[in-house]
Amino acid sequence: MTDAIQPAGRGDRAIISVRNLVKYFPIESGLLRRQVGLVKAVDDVSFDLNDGETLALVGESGCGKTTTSHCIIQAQRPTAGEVHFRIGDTRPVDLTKMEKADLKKARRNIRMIYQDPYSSLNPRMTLLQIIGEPLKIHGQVKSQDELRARVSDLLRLVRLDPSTLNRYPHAFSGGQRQRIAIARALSLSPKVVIADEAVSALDVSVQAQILNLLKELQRELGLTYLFVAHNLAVVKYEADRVAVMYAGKIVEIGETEELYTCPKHPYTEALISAAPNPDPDTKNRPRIVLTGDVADPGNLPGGCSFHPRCRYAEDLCKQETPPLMELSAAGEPSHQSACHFADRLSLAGIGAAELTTDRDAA
Amino acid sequence: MLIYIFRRLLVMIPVMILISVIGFIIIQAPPGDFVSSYIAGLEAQGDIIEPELIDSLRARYGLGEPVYVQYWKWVSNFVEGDLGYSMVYREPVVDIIAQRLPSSFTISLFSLVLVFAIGIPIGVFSATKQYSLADYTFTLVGFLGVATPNFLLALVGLWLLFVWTGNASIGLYSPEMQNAPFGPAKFLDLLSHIWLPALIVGTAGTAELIRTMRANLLDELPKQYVTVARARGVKPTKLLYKYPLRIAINPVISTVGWLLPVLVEGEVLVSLVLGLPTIAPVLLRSLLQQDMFLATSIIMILGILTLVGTLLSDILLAIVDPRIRGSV
Amino acid sequence: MTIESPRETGAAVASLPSDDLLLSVRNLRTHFFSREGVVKAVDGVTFDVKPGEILGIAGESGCGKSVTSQSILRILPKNGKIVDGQILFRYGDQTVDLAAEDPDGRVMRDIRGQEIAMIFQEPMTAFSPVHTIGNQIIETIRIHQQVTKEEAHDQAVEMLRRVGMPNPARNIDEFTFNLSGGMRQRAMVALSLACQPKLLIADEPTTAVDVTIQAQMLELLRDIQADLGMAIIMITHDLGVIAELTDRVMIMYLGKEVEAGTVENVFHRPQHPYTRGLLSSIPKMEPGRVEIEPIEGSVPSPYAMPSGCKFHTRCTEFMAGVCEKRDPPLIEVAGGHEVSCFLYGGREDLE
Amino acid sequence: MTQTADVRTVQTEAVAEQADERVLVASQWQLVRWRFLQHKLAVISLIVLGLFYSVAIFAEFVAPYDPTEFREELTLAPPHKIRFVDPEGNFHLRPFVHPFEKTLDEVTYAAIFIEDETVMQPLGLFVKGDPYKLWGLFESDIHLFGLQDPDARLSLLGQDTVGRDLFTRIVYGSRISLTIGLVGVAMSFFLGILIGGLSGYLGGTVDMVIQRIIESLRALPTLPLWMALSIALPHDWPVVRTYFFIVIILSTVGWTSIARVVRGRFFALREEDFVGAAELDGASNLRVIFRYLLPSFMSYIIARLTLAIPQMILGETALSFIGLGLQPPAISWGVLLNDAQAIRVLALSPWLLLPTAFVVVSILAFNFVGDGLRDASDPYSHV
Repeated sequence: MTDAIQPAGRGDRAIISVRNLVKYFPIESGLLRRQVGLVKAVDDVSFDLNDGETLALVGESGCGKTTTSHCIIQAQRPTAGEVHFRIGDTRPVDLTKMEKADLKKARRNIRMIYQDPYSSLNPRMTLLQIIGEPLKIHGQVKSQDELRARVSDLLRLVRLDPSTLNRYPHAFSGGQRQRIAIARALSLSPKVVIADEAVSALDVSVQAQILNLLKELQRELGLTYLFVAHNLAVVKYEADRVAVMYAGKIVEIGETEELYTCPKHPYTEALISAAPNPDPDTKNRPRIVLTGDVADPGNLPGGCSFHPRCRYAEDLCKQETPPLMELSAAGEPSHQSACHFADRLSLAGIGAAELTTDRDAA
Repeated sequence: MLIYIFRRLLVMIPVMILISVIGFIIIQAPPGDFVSSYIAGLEAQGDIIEPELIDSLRARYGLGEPVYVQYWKWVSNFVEGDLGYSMVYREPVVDIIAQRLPSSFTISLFSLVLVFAIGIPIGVFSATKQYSLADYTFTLVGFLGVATPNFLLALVGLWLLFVWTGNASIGLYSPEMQNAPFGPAKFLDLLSHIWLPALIVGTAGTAELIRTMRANLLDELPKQYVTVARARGVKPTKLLYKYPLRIAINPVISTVGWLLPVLVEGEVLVSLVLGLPTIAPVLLRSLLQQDMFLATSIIMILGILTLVGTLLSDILLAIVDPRIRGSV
Repeated sequence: MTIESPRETGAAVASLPSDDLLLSVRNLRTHFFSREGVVKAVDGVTFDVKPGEILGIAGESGCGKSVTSQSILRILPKNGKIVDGQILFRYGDQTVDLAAEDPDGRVMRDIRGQEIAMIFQEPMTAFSPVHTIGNQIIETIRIHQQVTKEEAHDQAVEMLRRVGMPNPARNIDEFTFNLSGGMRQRAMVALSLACQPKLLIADEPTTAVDVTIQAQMLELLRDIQADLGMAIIMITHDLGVIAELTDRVMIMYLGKEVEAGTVENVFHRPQHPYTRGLLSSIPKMEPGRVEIEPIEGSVPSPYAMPSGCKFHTRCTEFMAGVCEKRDPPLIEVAGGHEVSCFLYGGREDLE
Repeated sequence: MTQTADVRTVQTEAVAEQADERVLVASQWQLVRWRFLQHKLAVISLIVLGLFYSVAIFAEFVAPYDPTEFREELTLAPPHKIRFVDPEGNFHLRPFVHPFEKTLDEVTYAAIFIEDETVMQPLGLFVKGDPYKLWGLFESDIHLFGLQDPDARLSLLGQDTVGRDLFTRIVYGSRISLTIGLVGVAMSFFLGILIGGLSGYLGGTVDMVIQRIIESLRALPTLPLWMALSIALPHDWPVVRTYFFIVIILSTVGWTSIARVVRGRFFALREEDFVGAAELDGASNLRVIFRYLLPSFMSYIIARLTLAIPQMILGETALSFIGLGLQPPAISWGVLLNDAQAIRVLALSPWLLLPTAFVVVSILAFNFVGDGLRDASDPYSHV
């Protein structure tokens, strides 16, 4: 089915093209480690990451957004699928087929920032060592002096005082540590940065600092971000395009403003409705409260994985898995949804005054 | 649960095999084959050996055949209950072990009871009164207990006993009770004798238990479910024993199994020093005099005990802890 | 809120400043004593809760919001002490000063669970892992009510049904590790509501959960509150949750109240530079581009608290010679809307 | 996924703001040292151990006599009373002893040692005595202390059953007793890191096989195993060779627990983001192991090792005590205690139990140091 969307991201601008990405984890049990099931963490995911944009992967825990990002950078090897990476006009290369040495080179251009700034920095190394490590490994510096100069520049880039480069991470607060992690990610002048819940662990005031820093760096350095997050408001602020994931699949992908104001998948609608808004005026707005828990990727319901919680579900949803379909006309920015009734439902996004409460609206 | 026990039993098989291999290596370790040394031993004592006996021995243990055949023959015999013949005691090994093992067990069991009776309350007390004078005292005593080897404690104990009473024989029963049928009187007599060895054997274990219990409880006490229970109005005493103690004691329960062989082991040296009629002196003598069947059998039995103990403790743990019960 | 009740008045003669209050916390100071020094986690906090109202206490990590709730229930960690202040609570037809009670004494134990109950952040660890959830709910009921085991059991099942457990009769005999995240949350609410308390303290109950579960939780709290009519103190760092649920809000920073008032006042007309900074730090779920503006710097160390106004090190309105000199007083800027900032007065006697 | 806006932020910032530059640029080992120094008992124990090991190293110099030289007439002589006041009541700045006069009990024929108060034998530092070769290299006859009269015998801790100086023998015995633990642990350490590291790094089937083997080894009763293995050592082997085989025997059990710890830490650390980040940085396997993994658990491993040493010391003492370990003429604390088994001798000469005190003190000291190290080993645990 995904063939239909092949040119979806208006391909020519794509720096990373993910095609039919699959990552299954076996569930083993018993003494003989028989495989008794599969956790379908990522199940046939395709999308393009365009040069210079911020694409957000958003969803609840266990939806596969982090695994997807790990499979792109090959921190985990995907079970199937392709991840094409291309710089400028060069020929795209498939990261999933790469040997270790080539991957090492490719990873200079795709770097990662982690969620927990406490776990992601080696407490036993100074800033100089932490940030300088990639430079040394890739042979980018010739002398210790050059290293110091480069690290100082990087610290300045993330608005930290370069005189602190002999300090250890324990000398820094959570927000400052995240800046250090960003400096490390930028040390090799990458094209793409994957930010895996990079602001989730931070306090609100510090989170805002990091969000703005990431934006400034993107402008200054022309970076492309894959922004993995669960906070819809943060994503709304940071991303150009958003891909919503549920149970290992992308259920909706489109331009941020469009997706938030005119969602085309009931799950997106529910997420938007559930996100708490710091405005007491919206206190009494009608909300969609999903029943039950997020689908268990080790034991998915048949058909559309979302159907048990979906208020629009019909018999068809229990039987057939809906493909991701293009909804916008040619020439308009792409907006895709994986819902059988995407074009029929009128769903409420942000700013919607009324919420359809009638179950049979479809 | 049954499946769990079955699975655990299955896992024990390779371990058993390893133990038997080590046992066999021990038999093979001394120079020459054991029948020769056996014969040499008998001849030294002036016995005349019939060639038929030699041949039957050689055939029975497959001497001259490849090592794995010898091993197989020995293991088959062992499994069938034929533990061999003791040269030193001139008795079947089974009989010697049957005589001695019960007293070893008695001492170990008493130690076990003492270890728990002393260790758990003190550990709990220490944890609830953390950083108090009593806590420091018990911690220090605990350290001392762990640092002092049992046999040295036994030696010092024996010396003190001798200095105070002029008597250095301990035994498990008074001479007049030695052959009396077992009854309440004999049991009381046993109690009056066994406390010293049991205490000495249990010292290190008790000290260790105090430390574990204290640490476990200190780990549990700040956990949220305790705070929640407190926030529900649960009484302080119940707050201690219903929740954290119950959980802190789980790992301790699981140690019951392996504590037993450890105590048997500790009992070996203590019995040697105190001259108790347990399996220990037999083991030492058999080792020193290279009475290999006897020595190997004792080691094998201790090894199997350890395994059974571990199994028991795992089953116990699964019974007391629903989290483990759920996952097995 | 100008009533100053000195500590020595004690429990017996304490009385609530107003008849229509359920709880009145006056000038509460809770400090933590450790080898590294004293942490003034709560340093002079005053607020009231009326029966049936929902009060929000909000702030970033280290602001003392959780310590405030632990102080009310007297379940502070060992090294935490209430060094000053009163916690006046309407208990039957009398008023008790919870701050003066023995934390493990009869009165405190009777109040916990029965009068004031608490919901915690982590439902997984709120239940003992080796007891069924029913065991703990029934225990709570039987501590506070003279009922048989069977009656308590029926009450527990009823409460589980009320919080929306799918199969209460069976769920009651389950362990937490067998329940899904959403069900654990509900079980925990059932546990805290077992005795239908007059005051429910919810300490970050929605922090560790997914957004759809969070929505379920908020809806449950709203329903239960409408149903049982208890007062709720909602403690959270998420201003969105505050806006969705509460009537009034108190914003805290480094152990102090910086601003308090109705949610509408505080969110629409924030007065304190910290409140303003906080609100402008949050990305909004509104159509169109809405810029955010972070607060500069980071929260200072609790061991090296700034002098004067605790926020002056990060404040854009910092007035040298004023803000670092003295604690700003609480000033009422509108009906029930109070701010602790020199911008609104209180510096007359400062040179 | 969860928003762990937790107390760590507060605490770290506490460290950051309160401390001066010294703390901010303090490396792991400096932090470990500072935390260790706060543990008073551990520091005292470390000093005690330092003292013990210096004595062991300079045994020839510290011990006043030759450990094998016996004086029949002094068999089982008790310890001297070191005196400062002579029978006339005069105080002497230099301590002295009265020599023993041996008589026989007329009834039991037991030897009775009476101090001859007419003779005063002063003690001295750096006195001349039995000649020795320090470490087999430097010849000398100067001893740290002793009686100034080279022919007289100072009985500091009494004499043994054949009239050898017990203190001297304890000093010499410390060489074997204290080093056997170190060598054994070094060996366990090597095996443990190697096998545990392999198990943790390779995982999968290799890991499972190694884990089963370790479980089996741990299921074996330690002491009987040691006993059994040690009788396989021929009695006529030279001391050094026996020593090394005993070490190997003691290590058979020791390495398994180290291997488990290493493996456990390995797994835990591989989950840490900074290790994953290093791999994505392009760091080679070796670089990850040596720059990230090893430094991260080294301090912890060292703490564990310190706690393992006393087990080995105890093992040697126990084996030698029952006559299965080192044999005379080798001198170790266990061998010395072997002498103390006869209760009737012991009753009259309780000083023969004194090596016990040395065993207990050194084990206690190792335990305290290990405890202190363990507490200090992860200076980042509270952040």
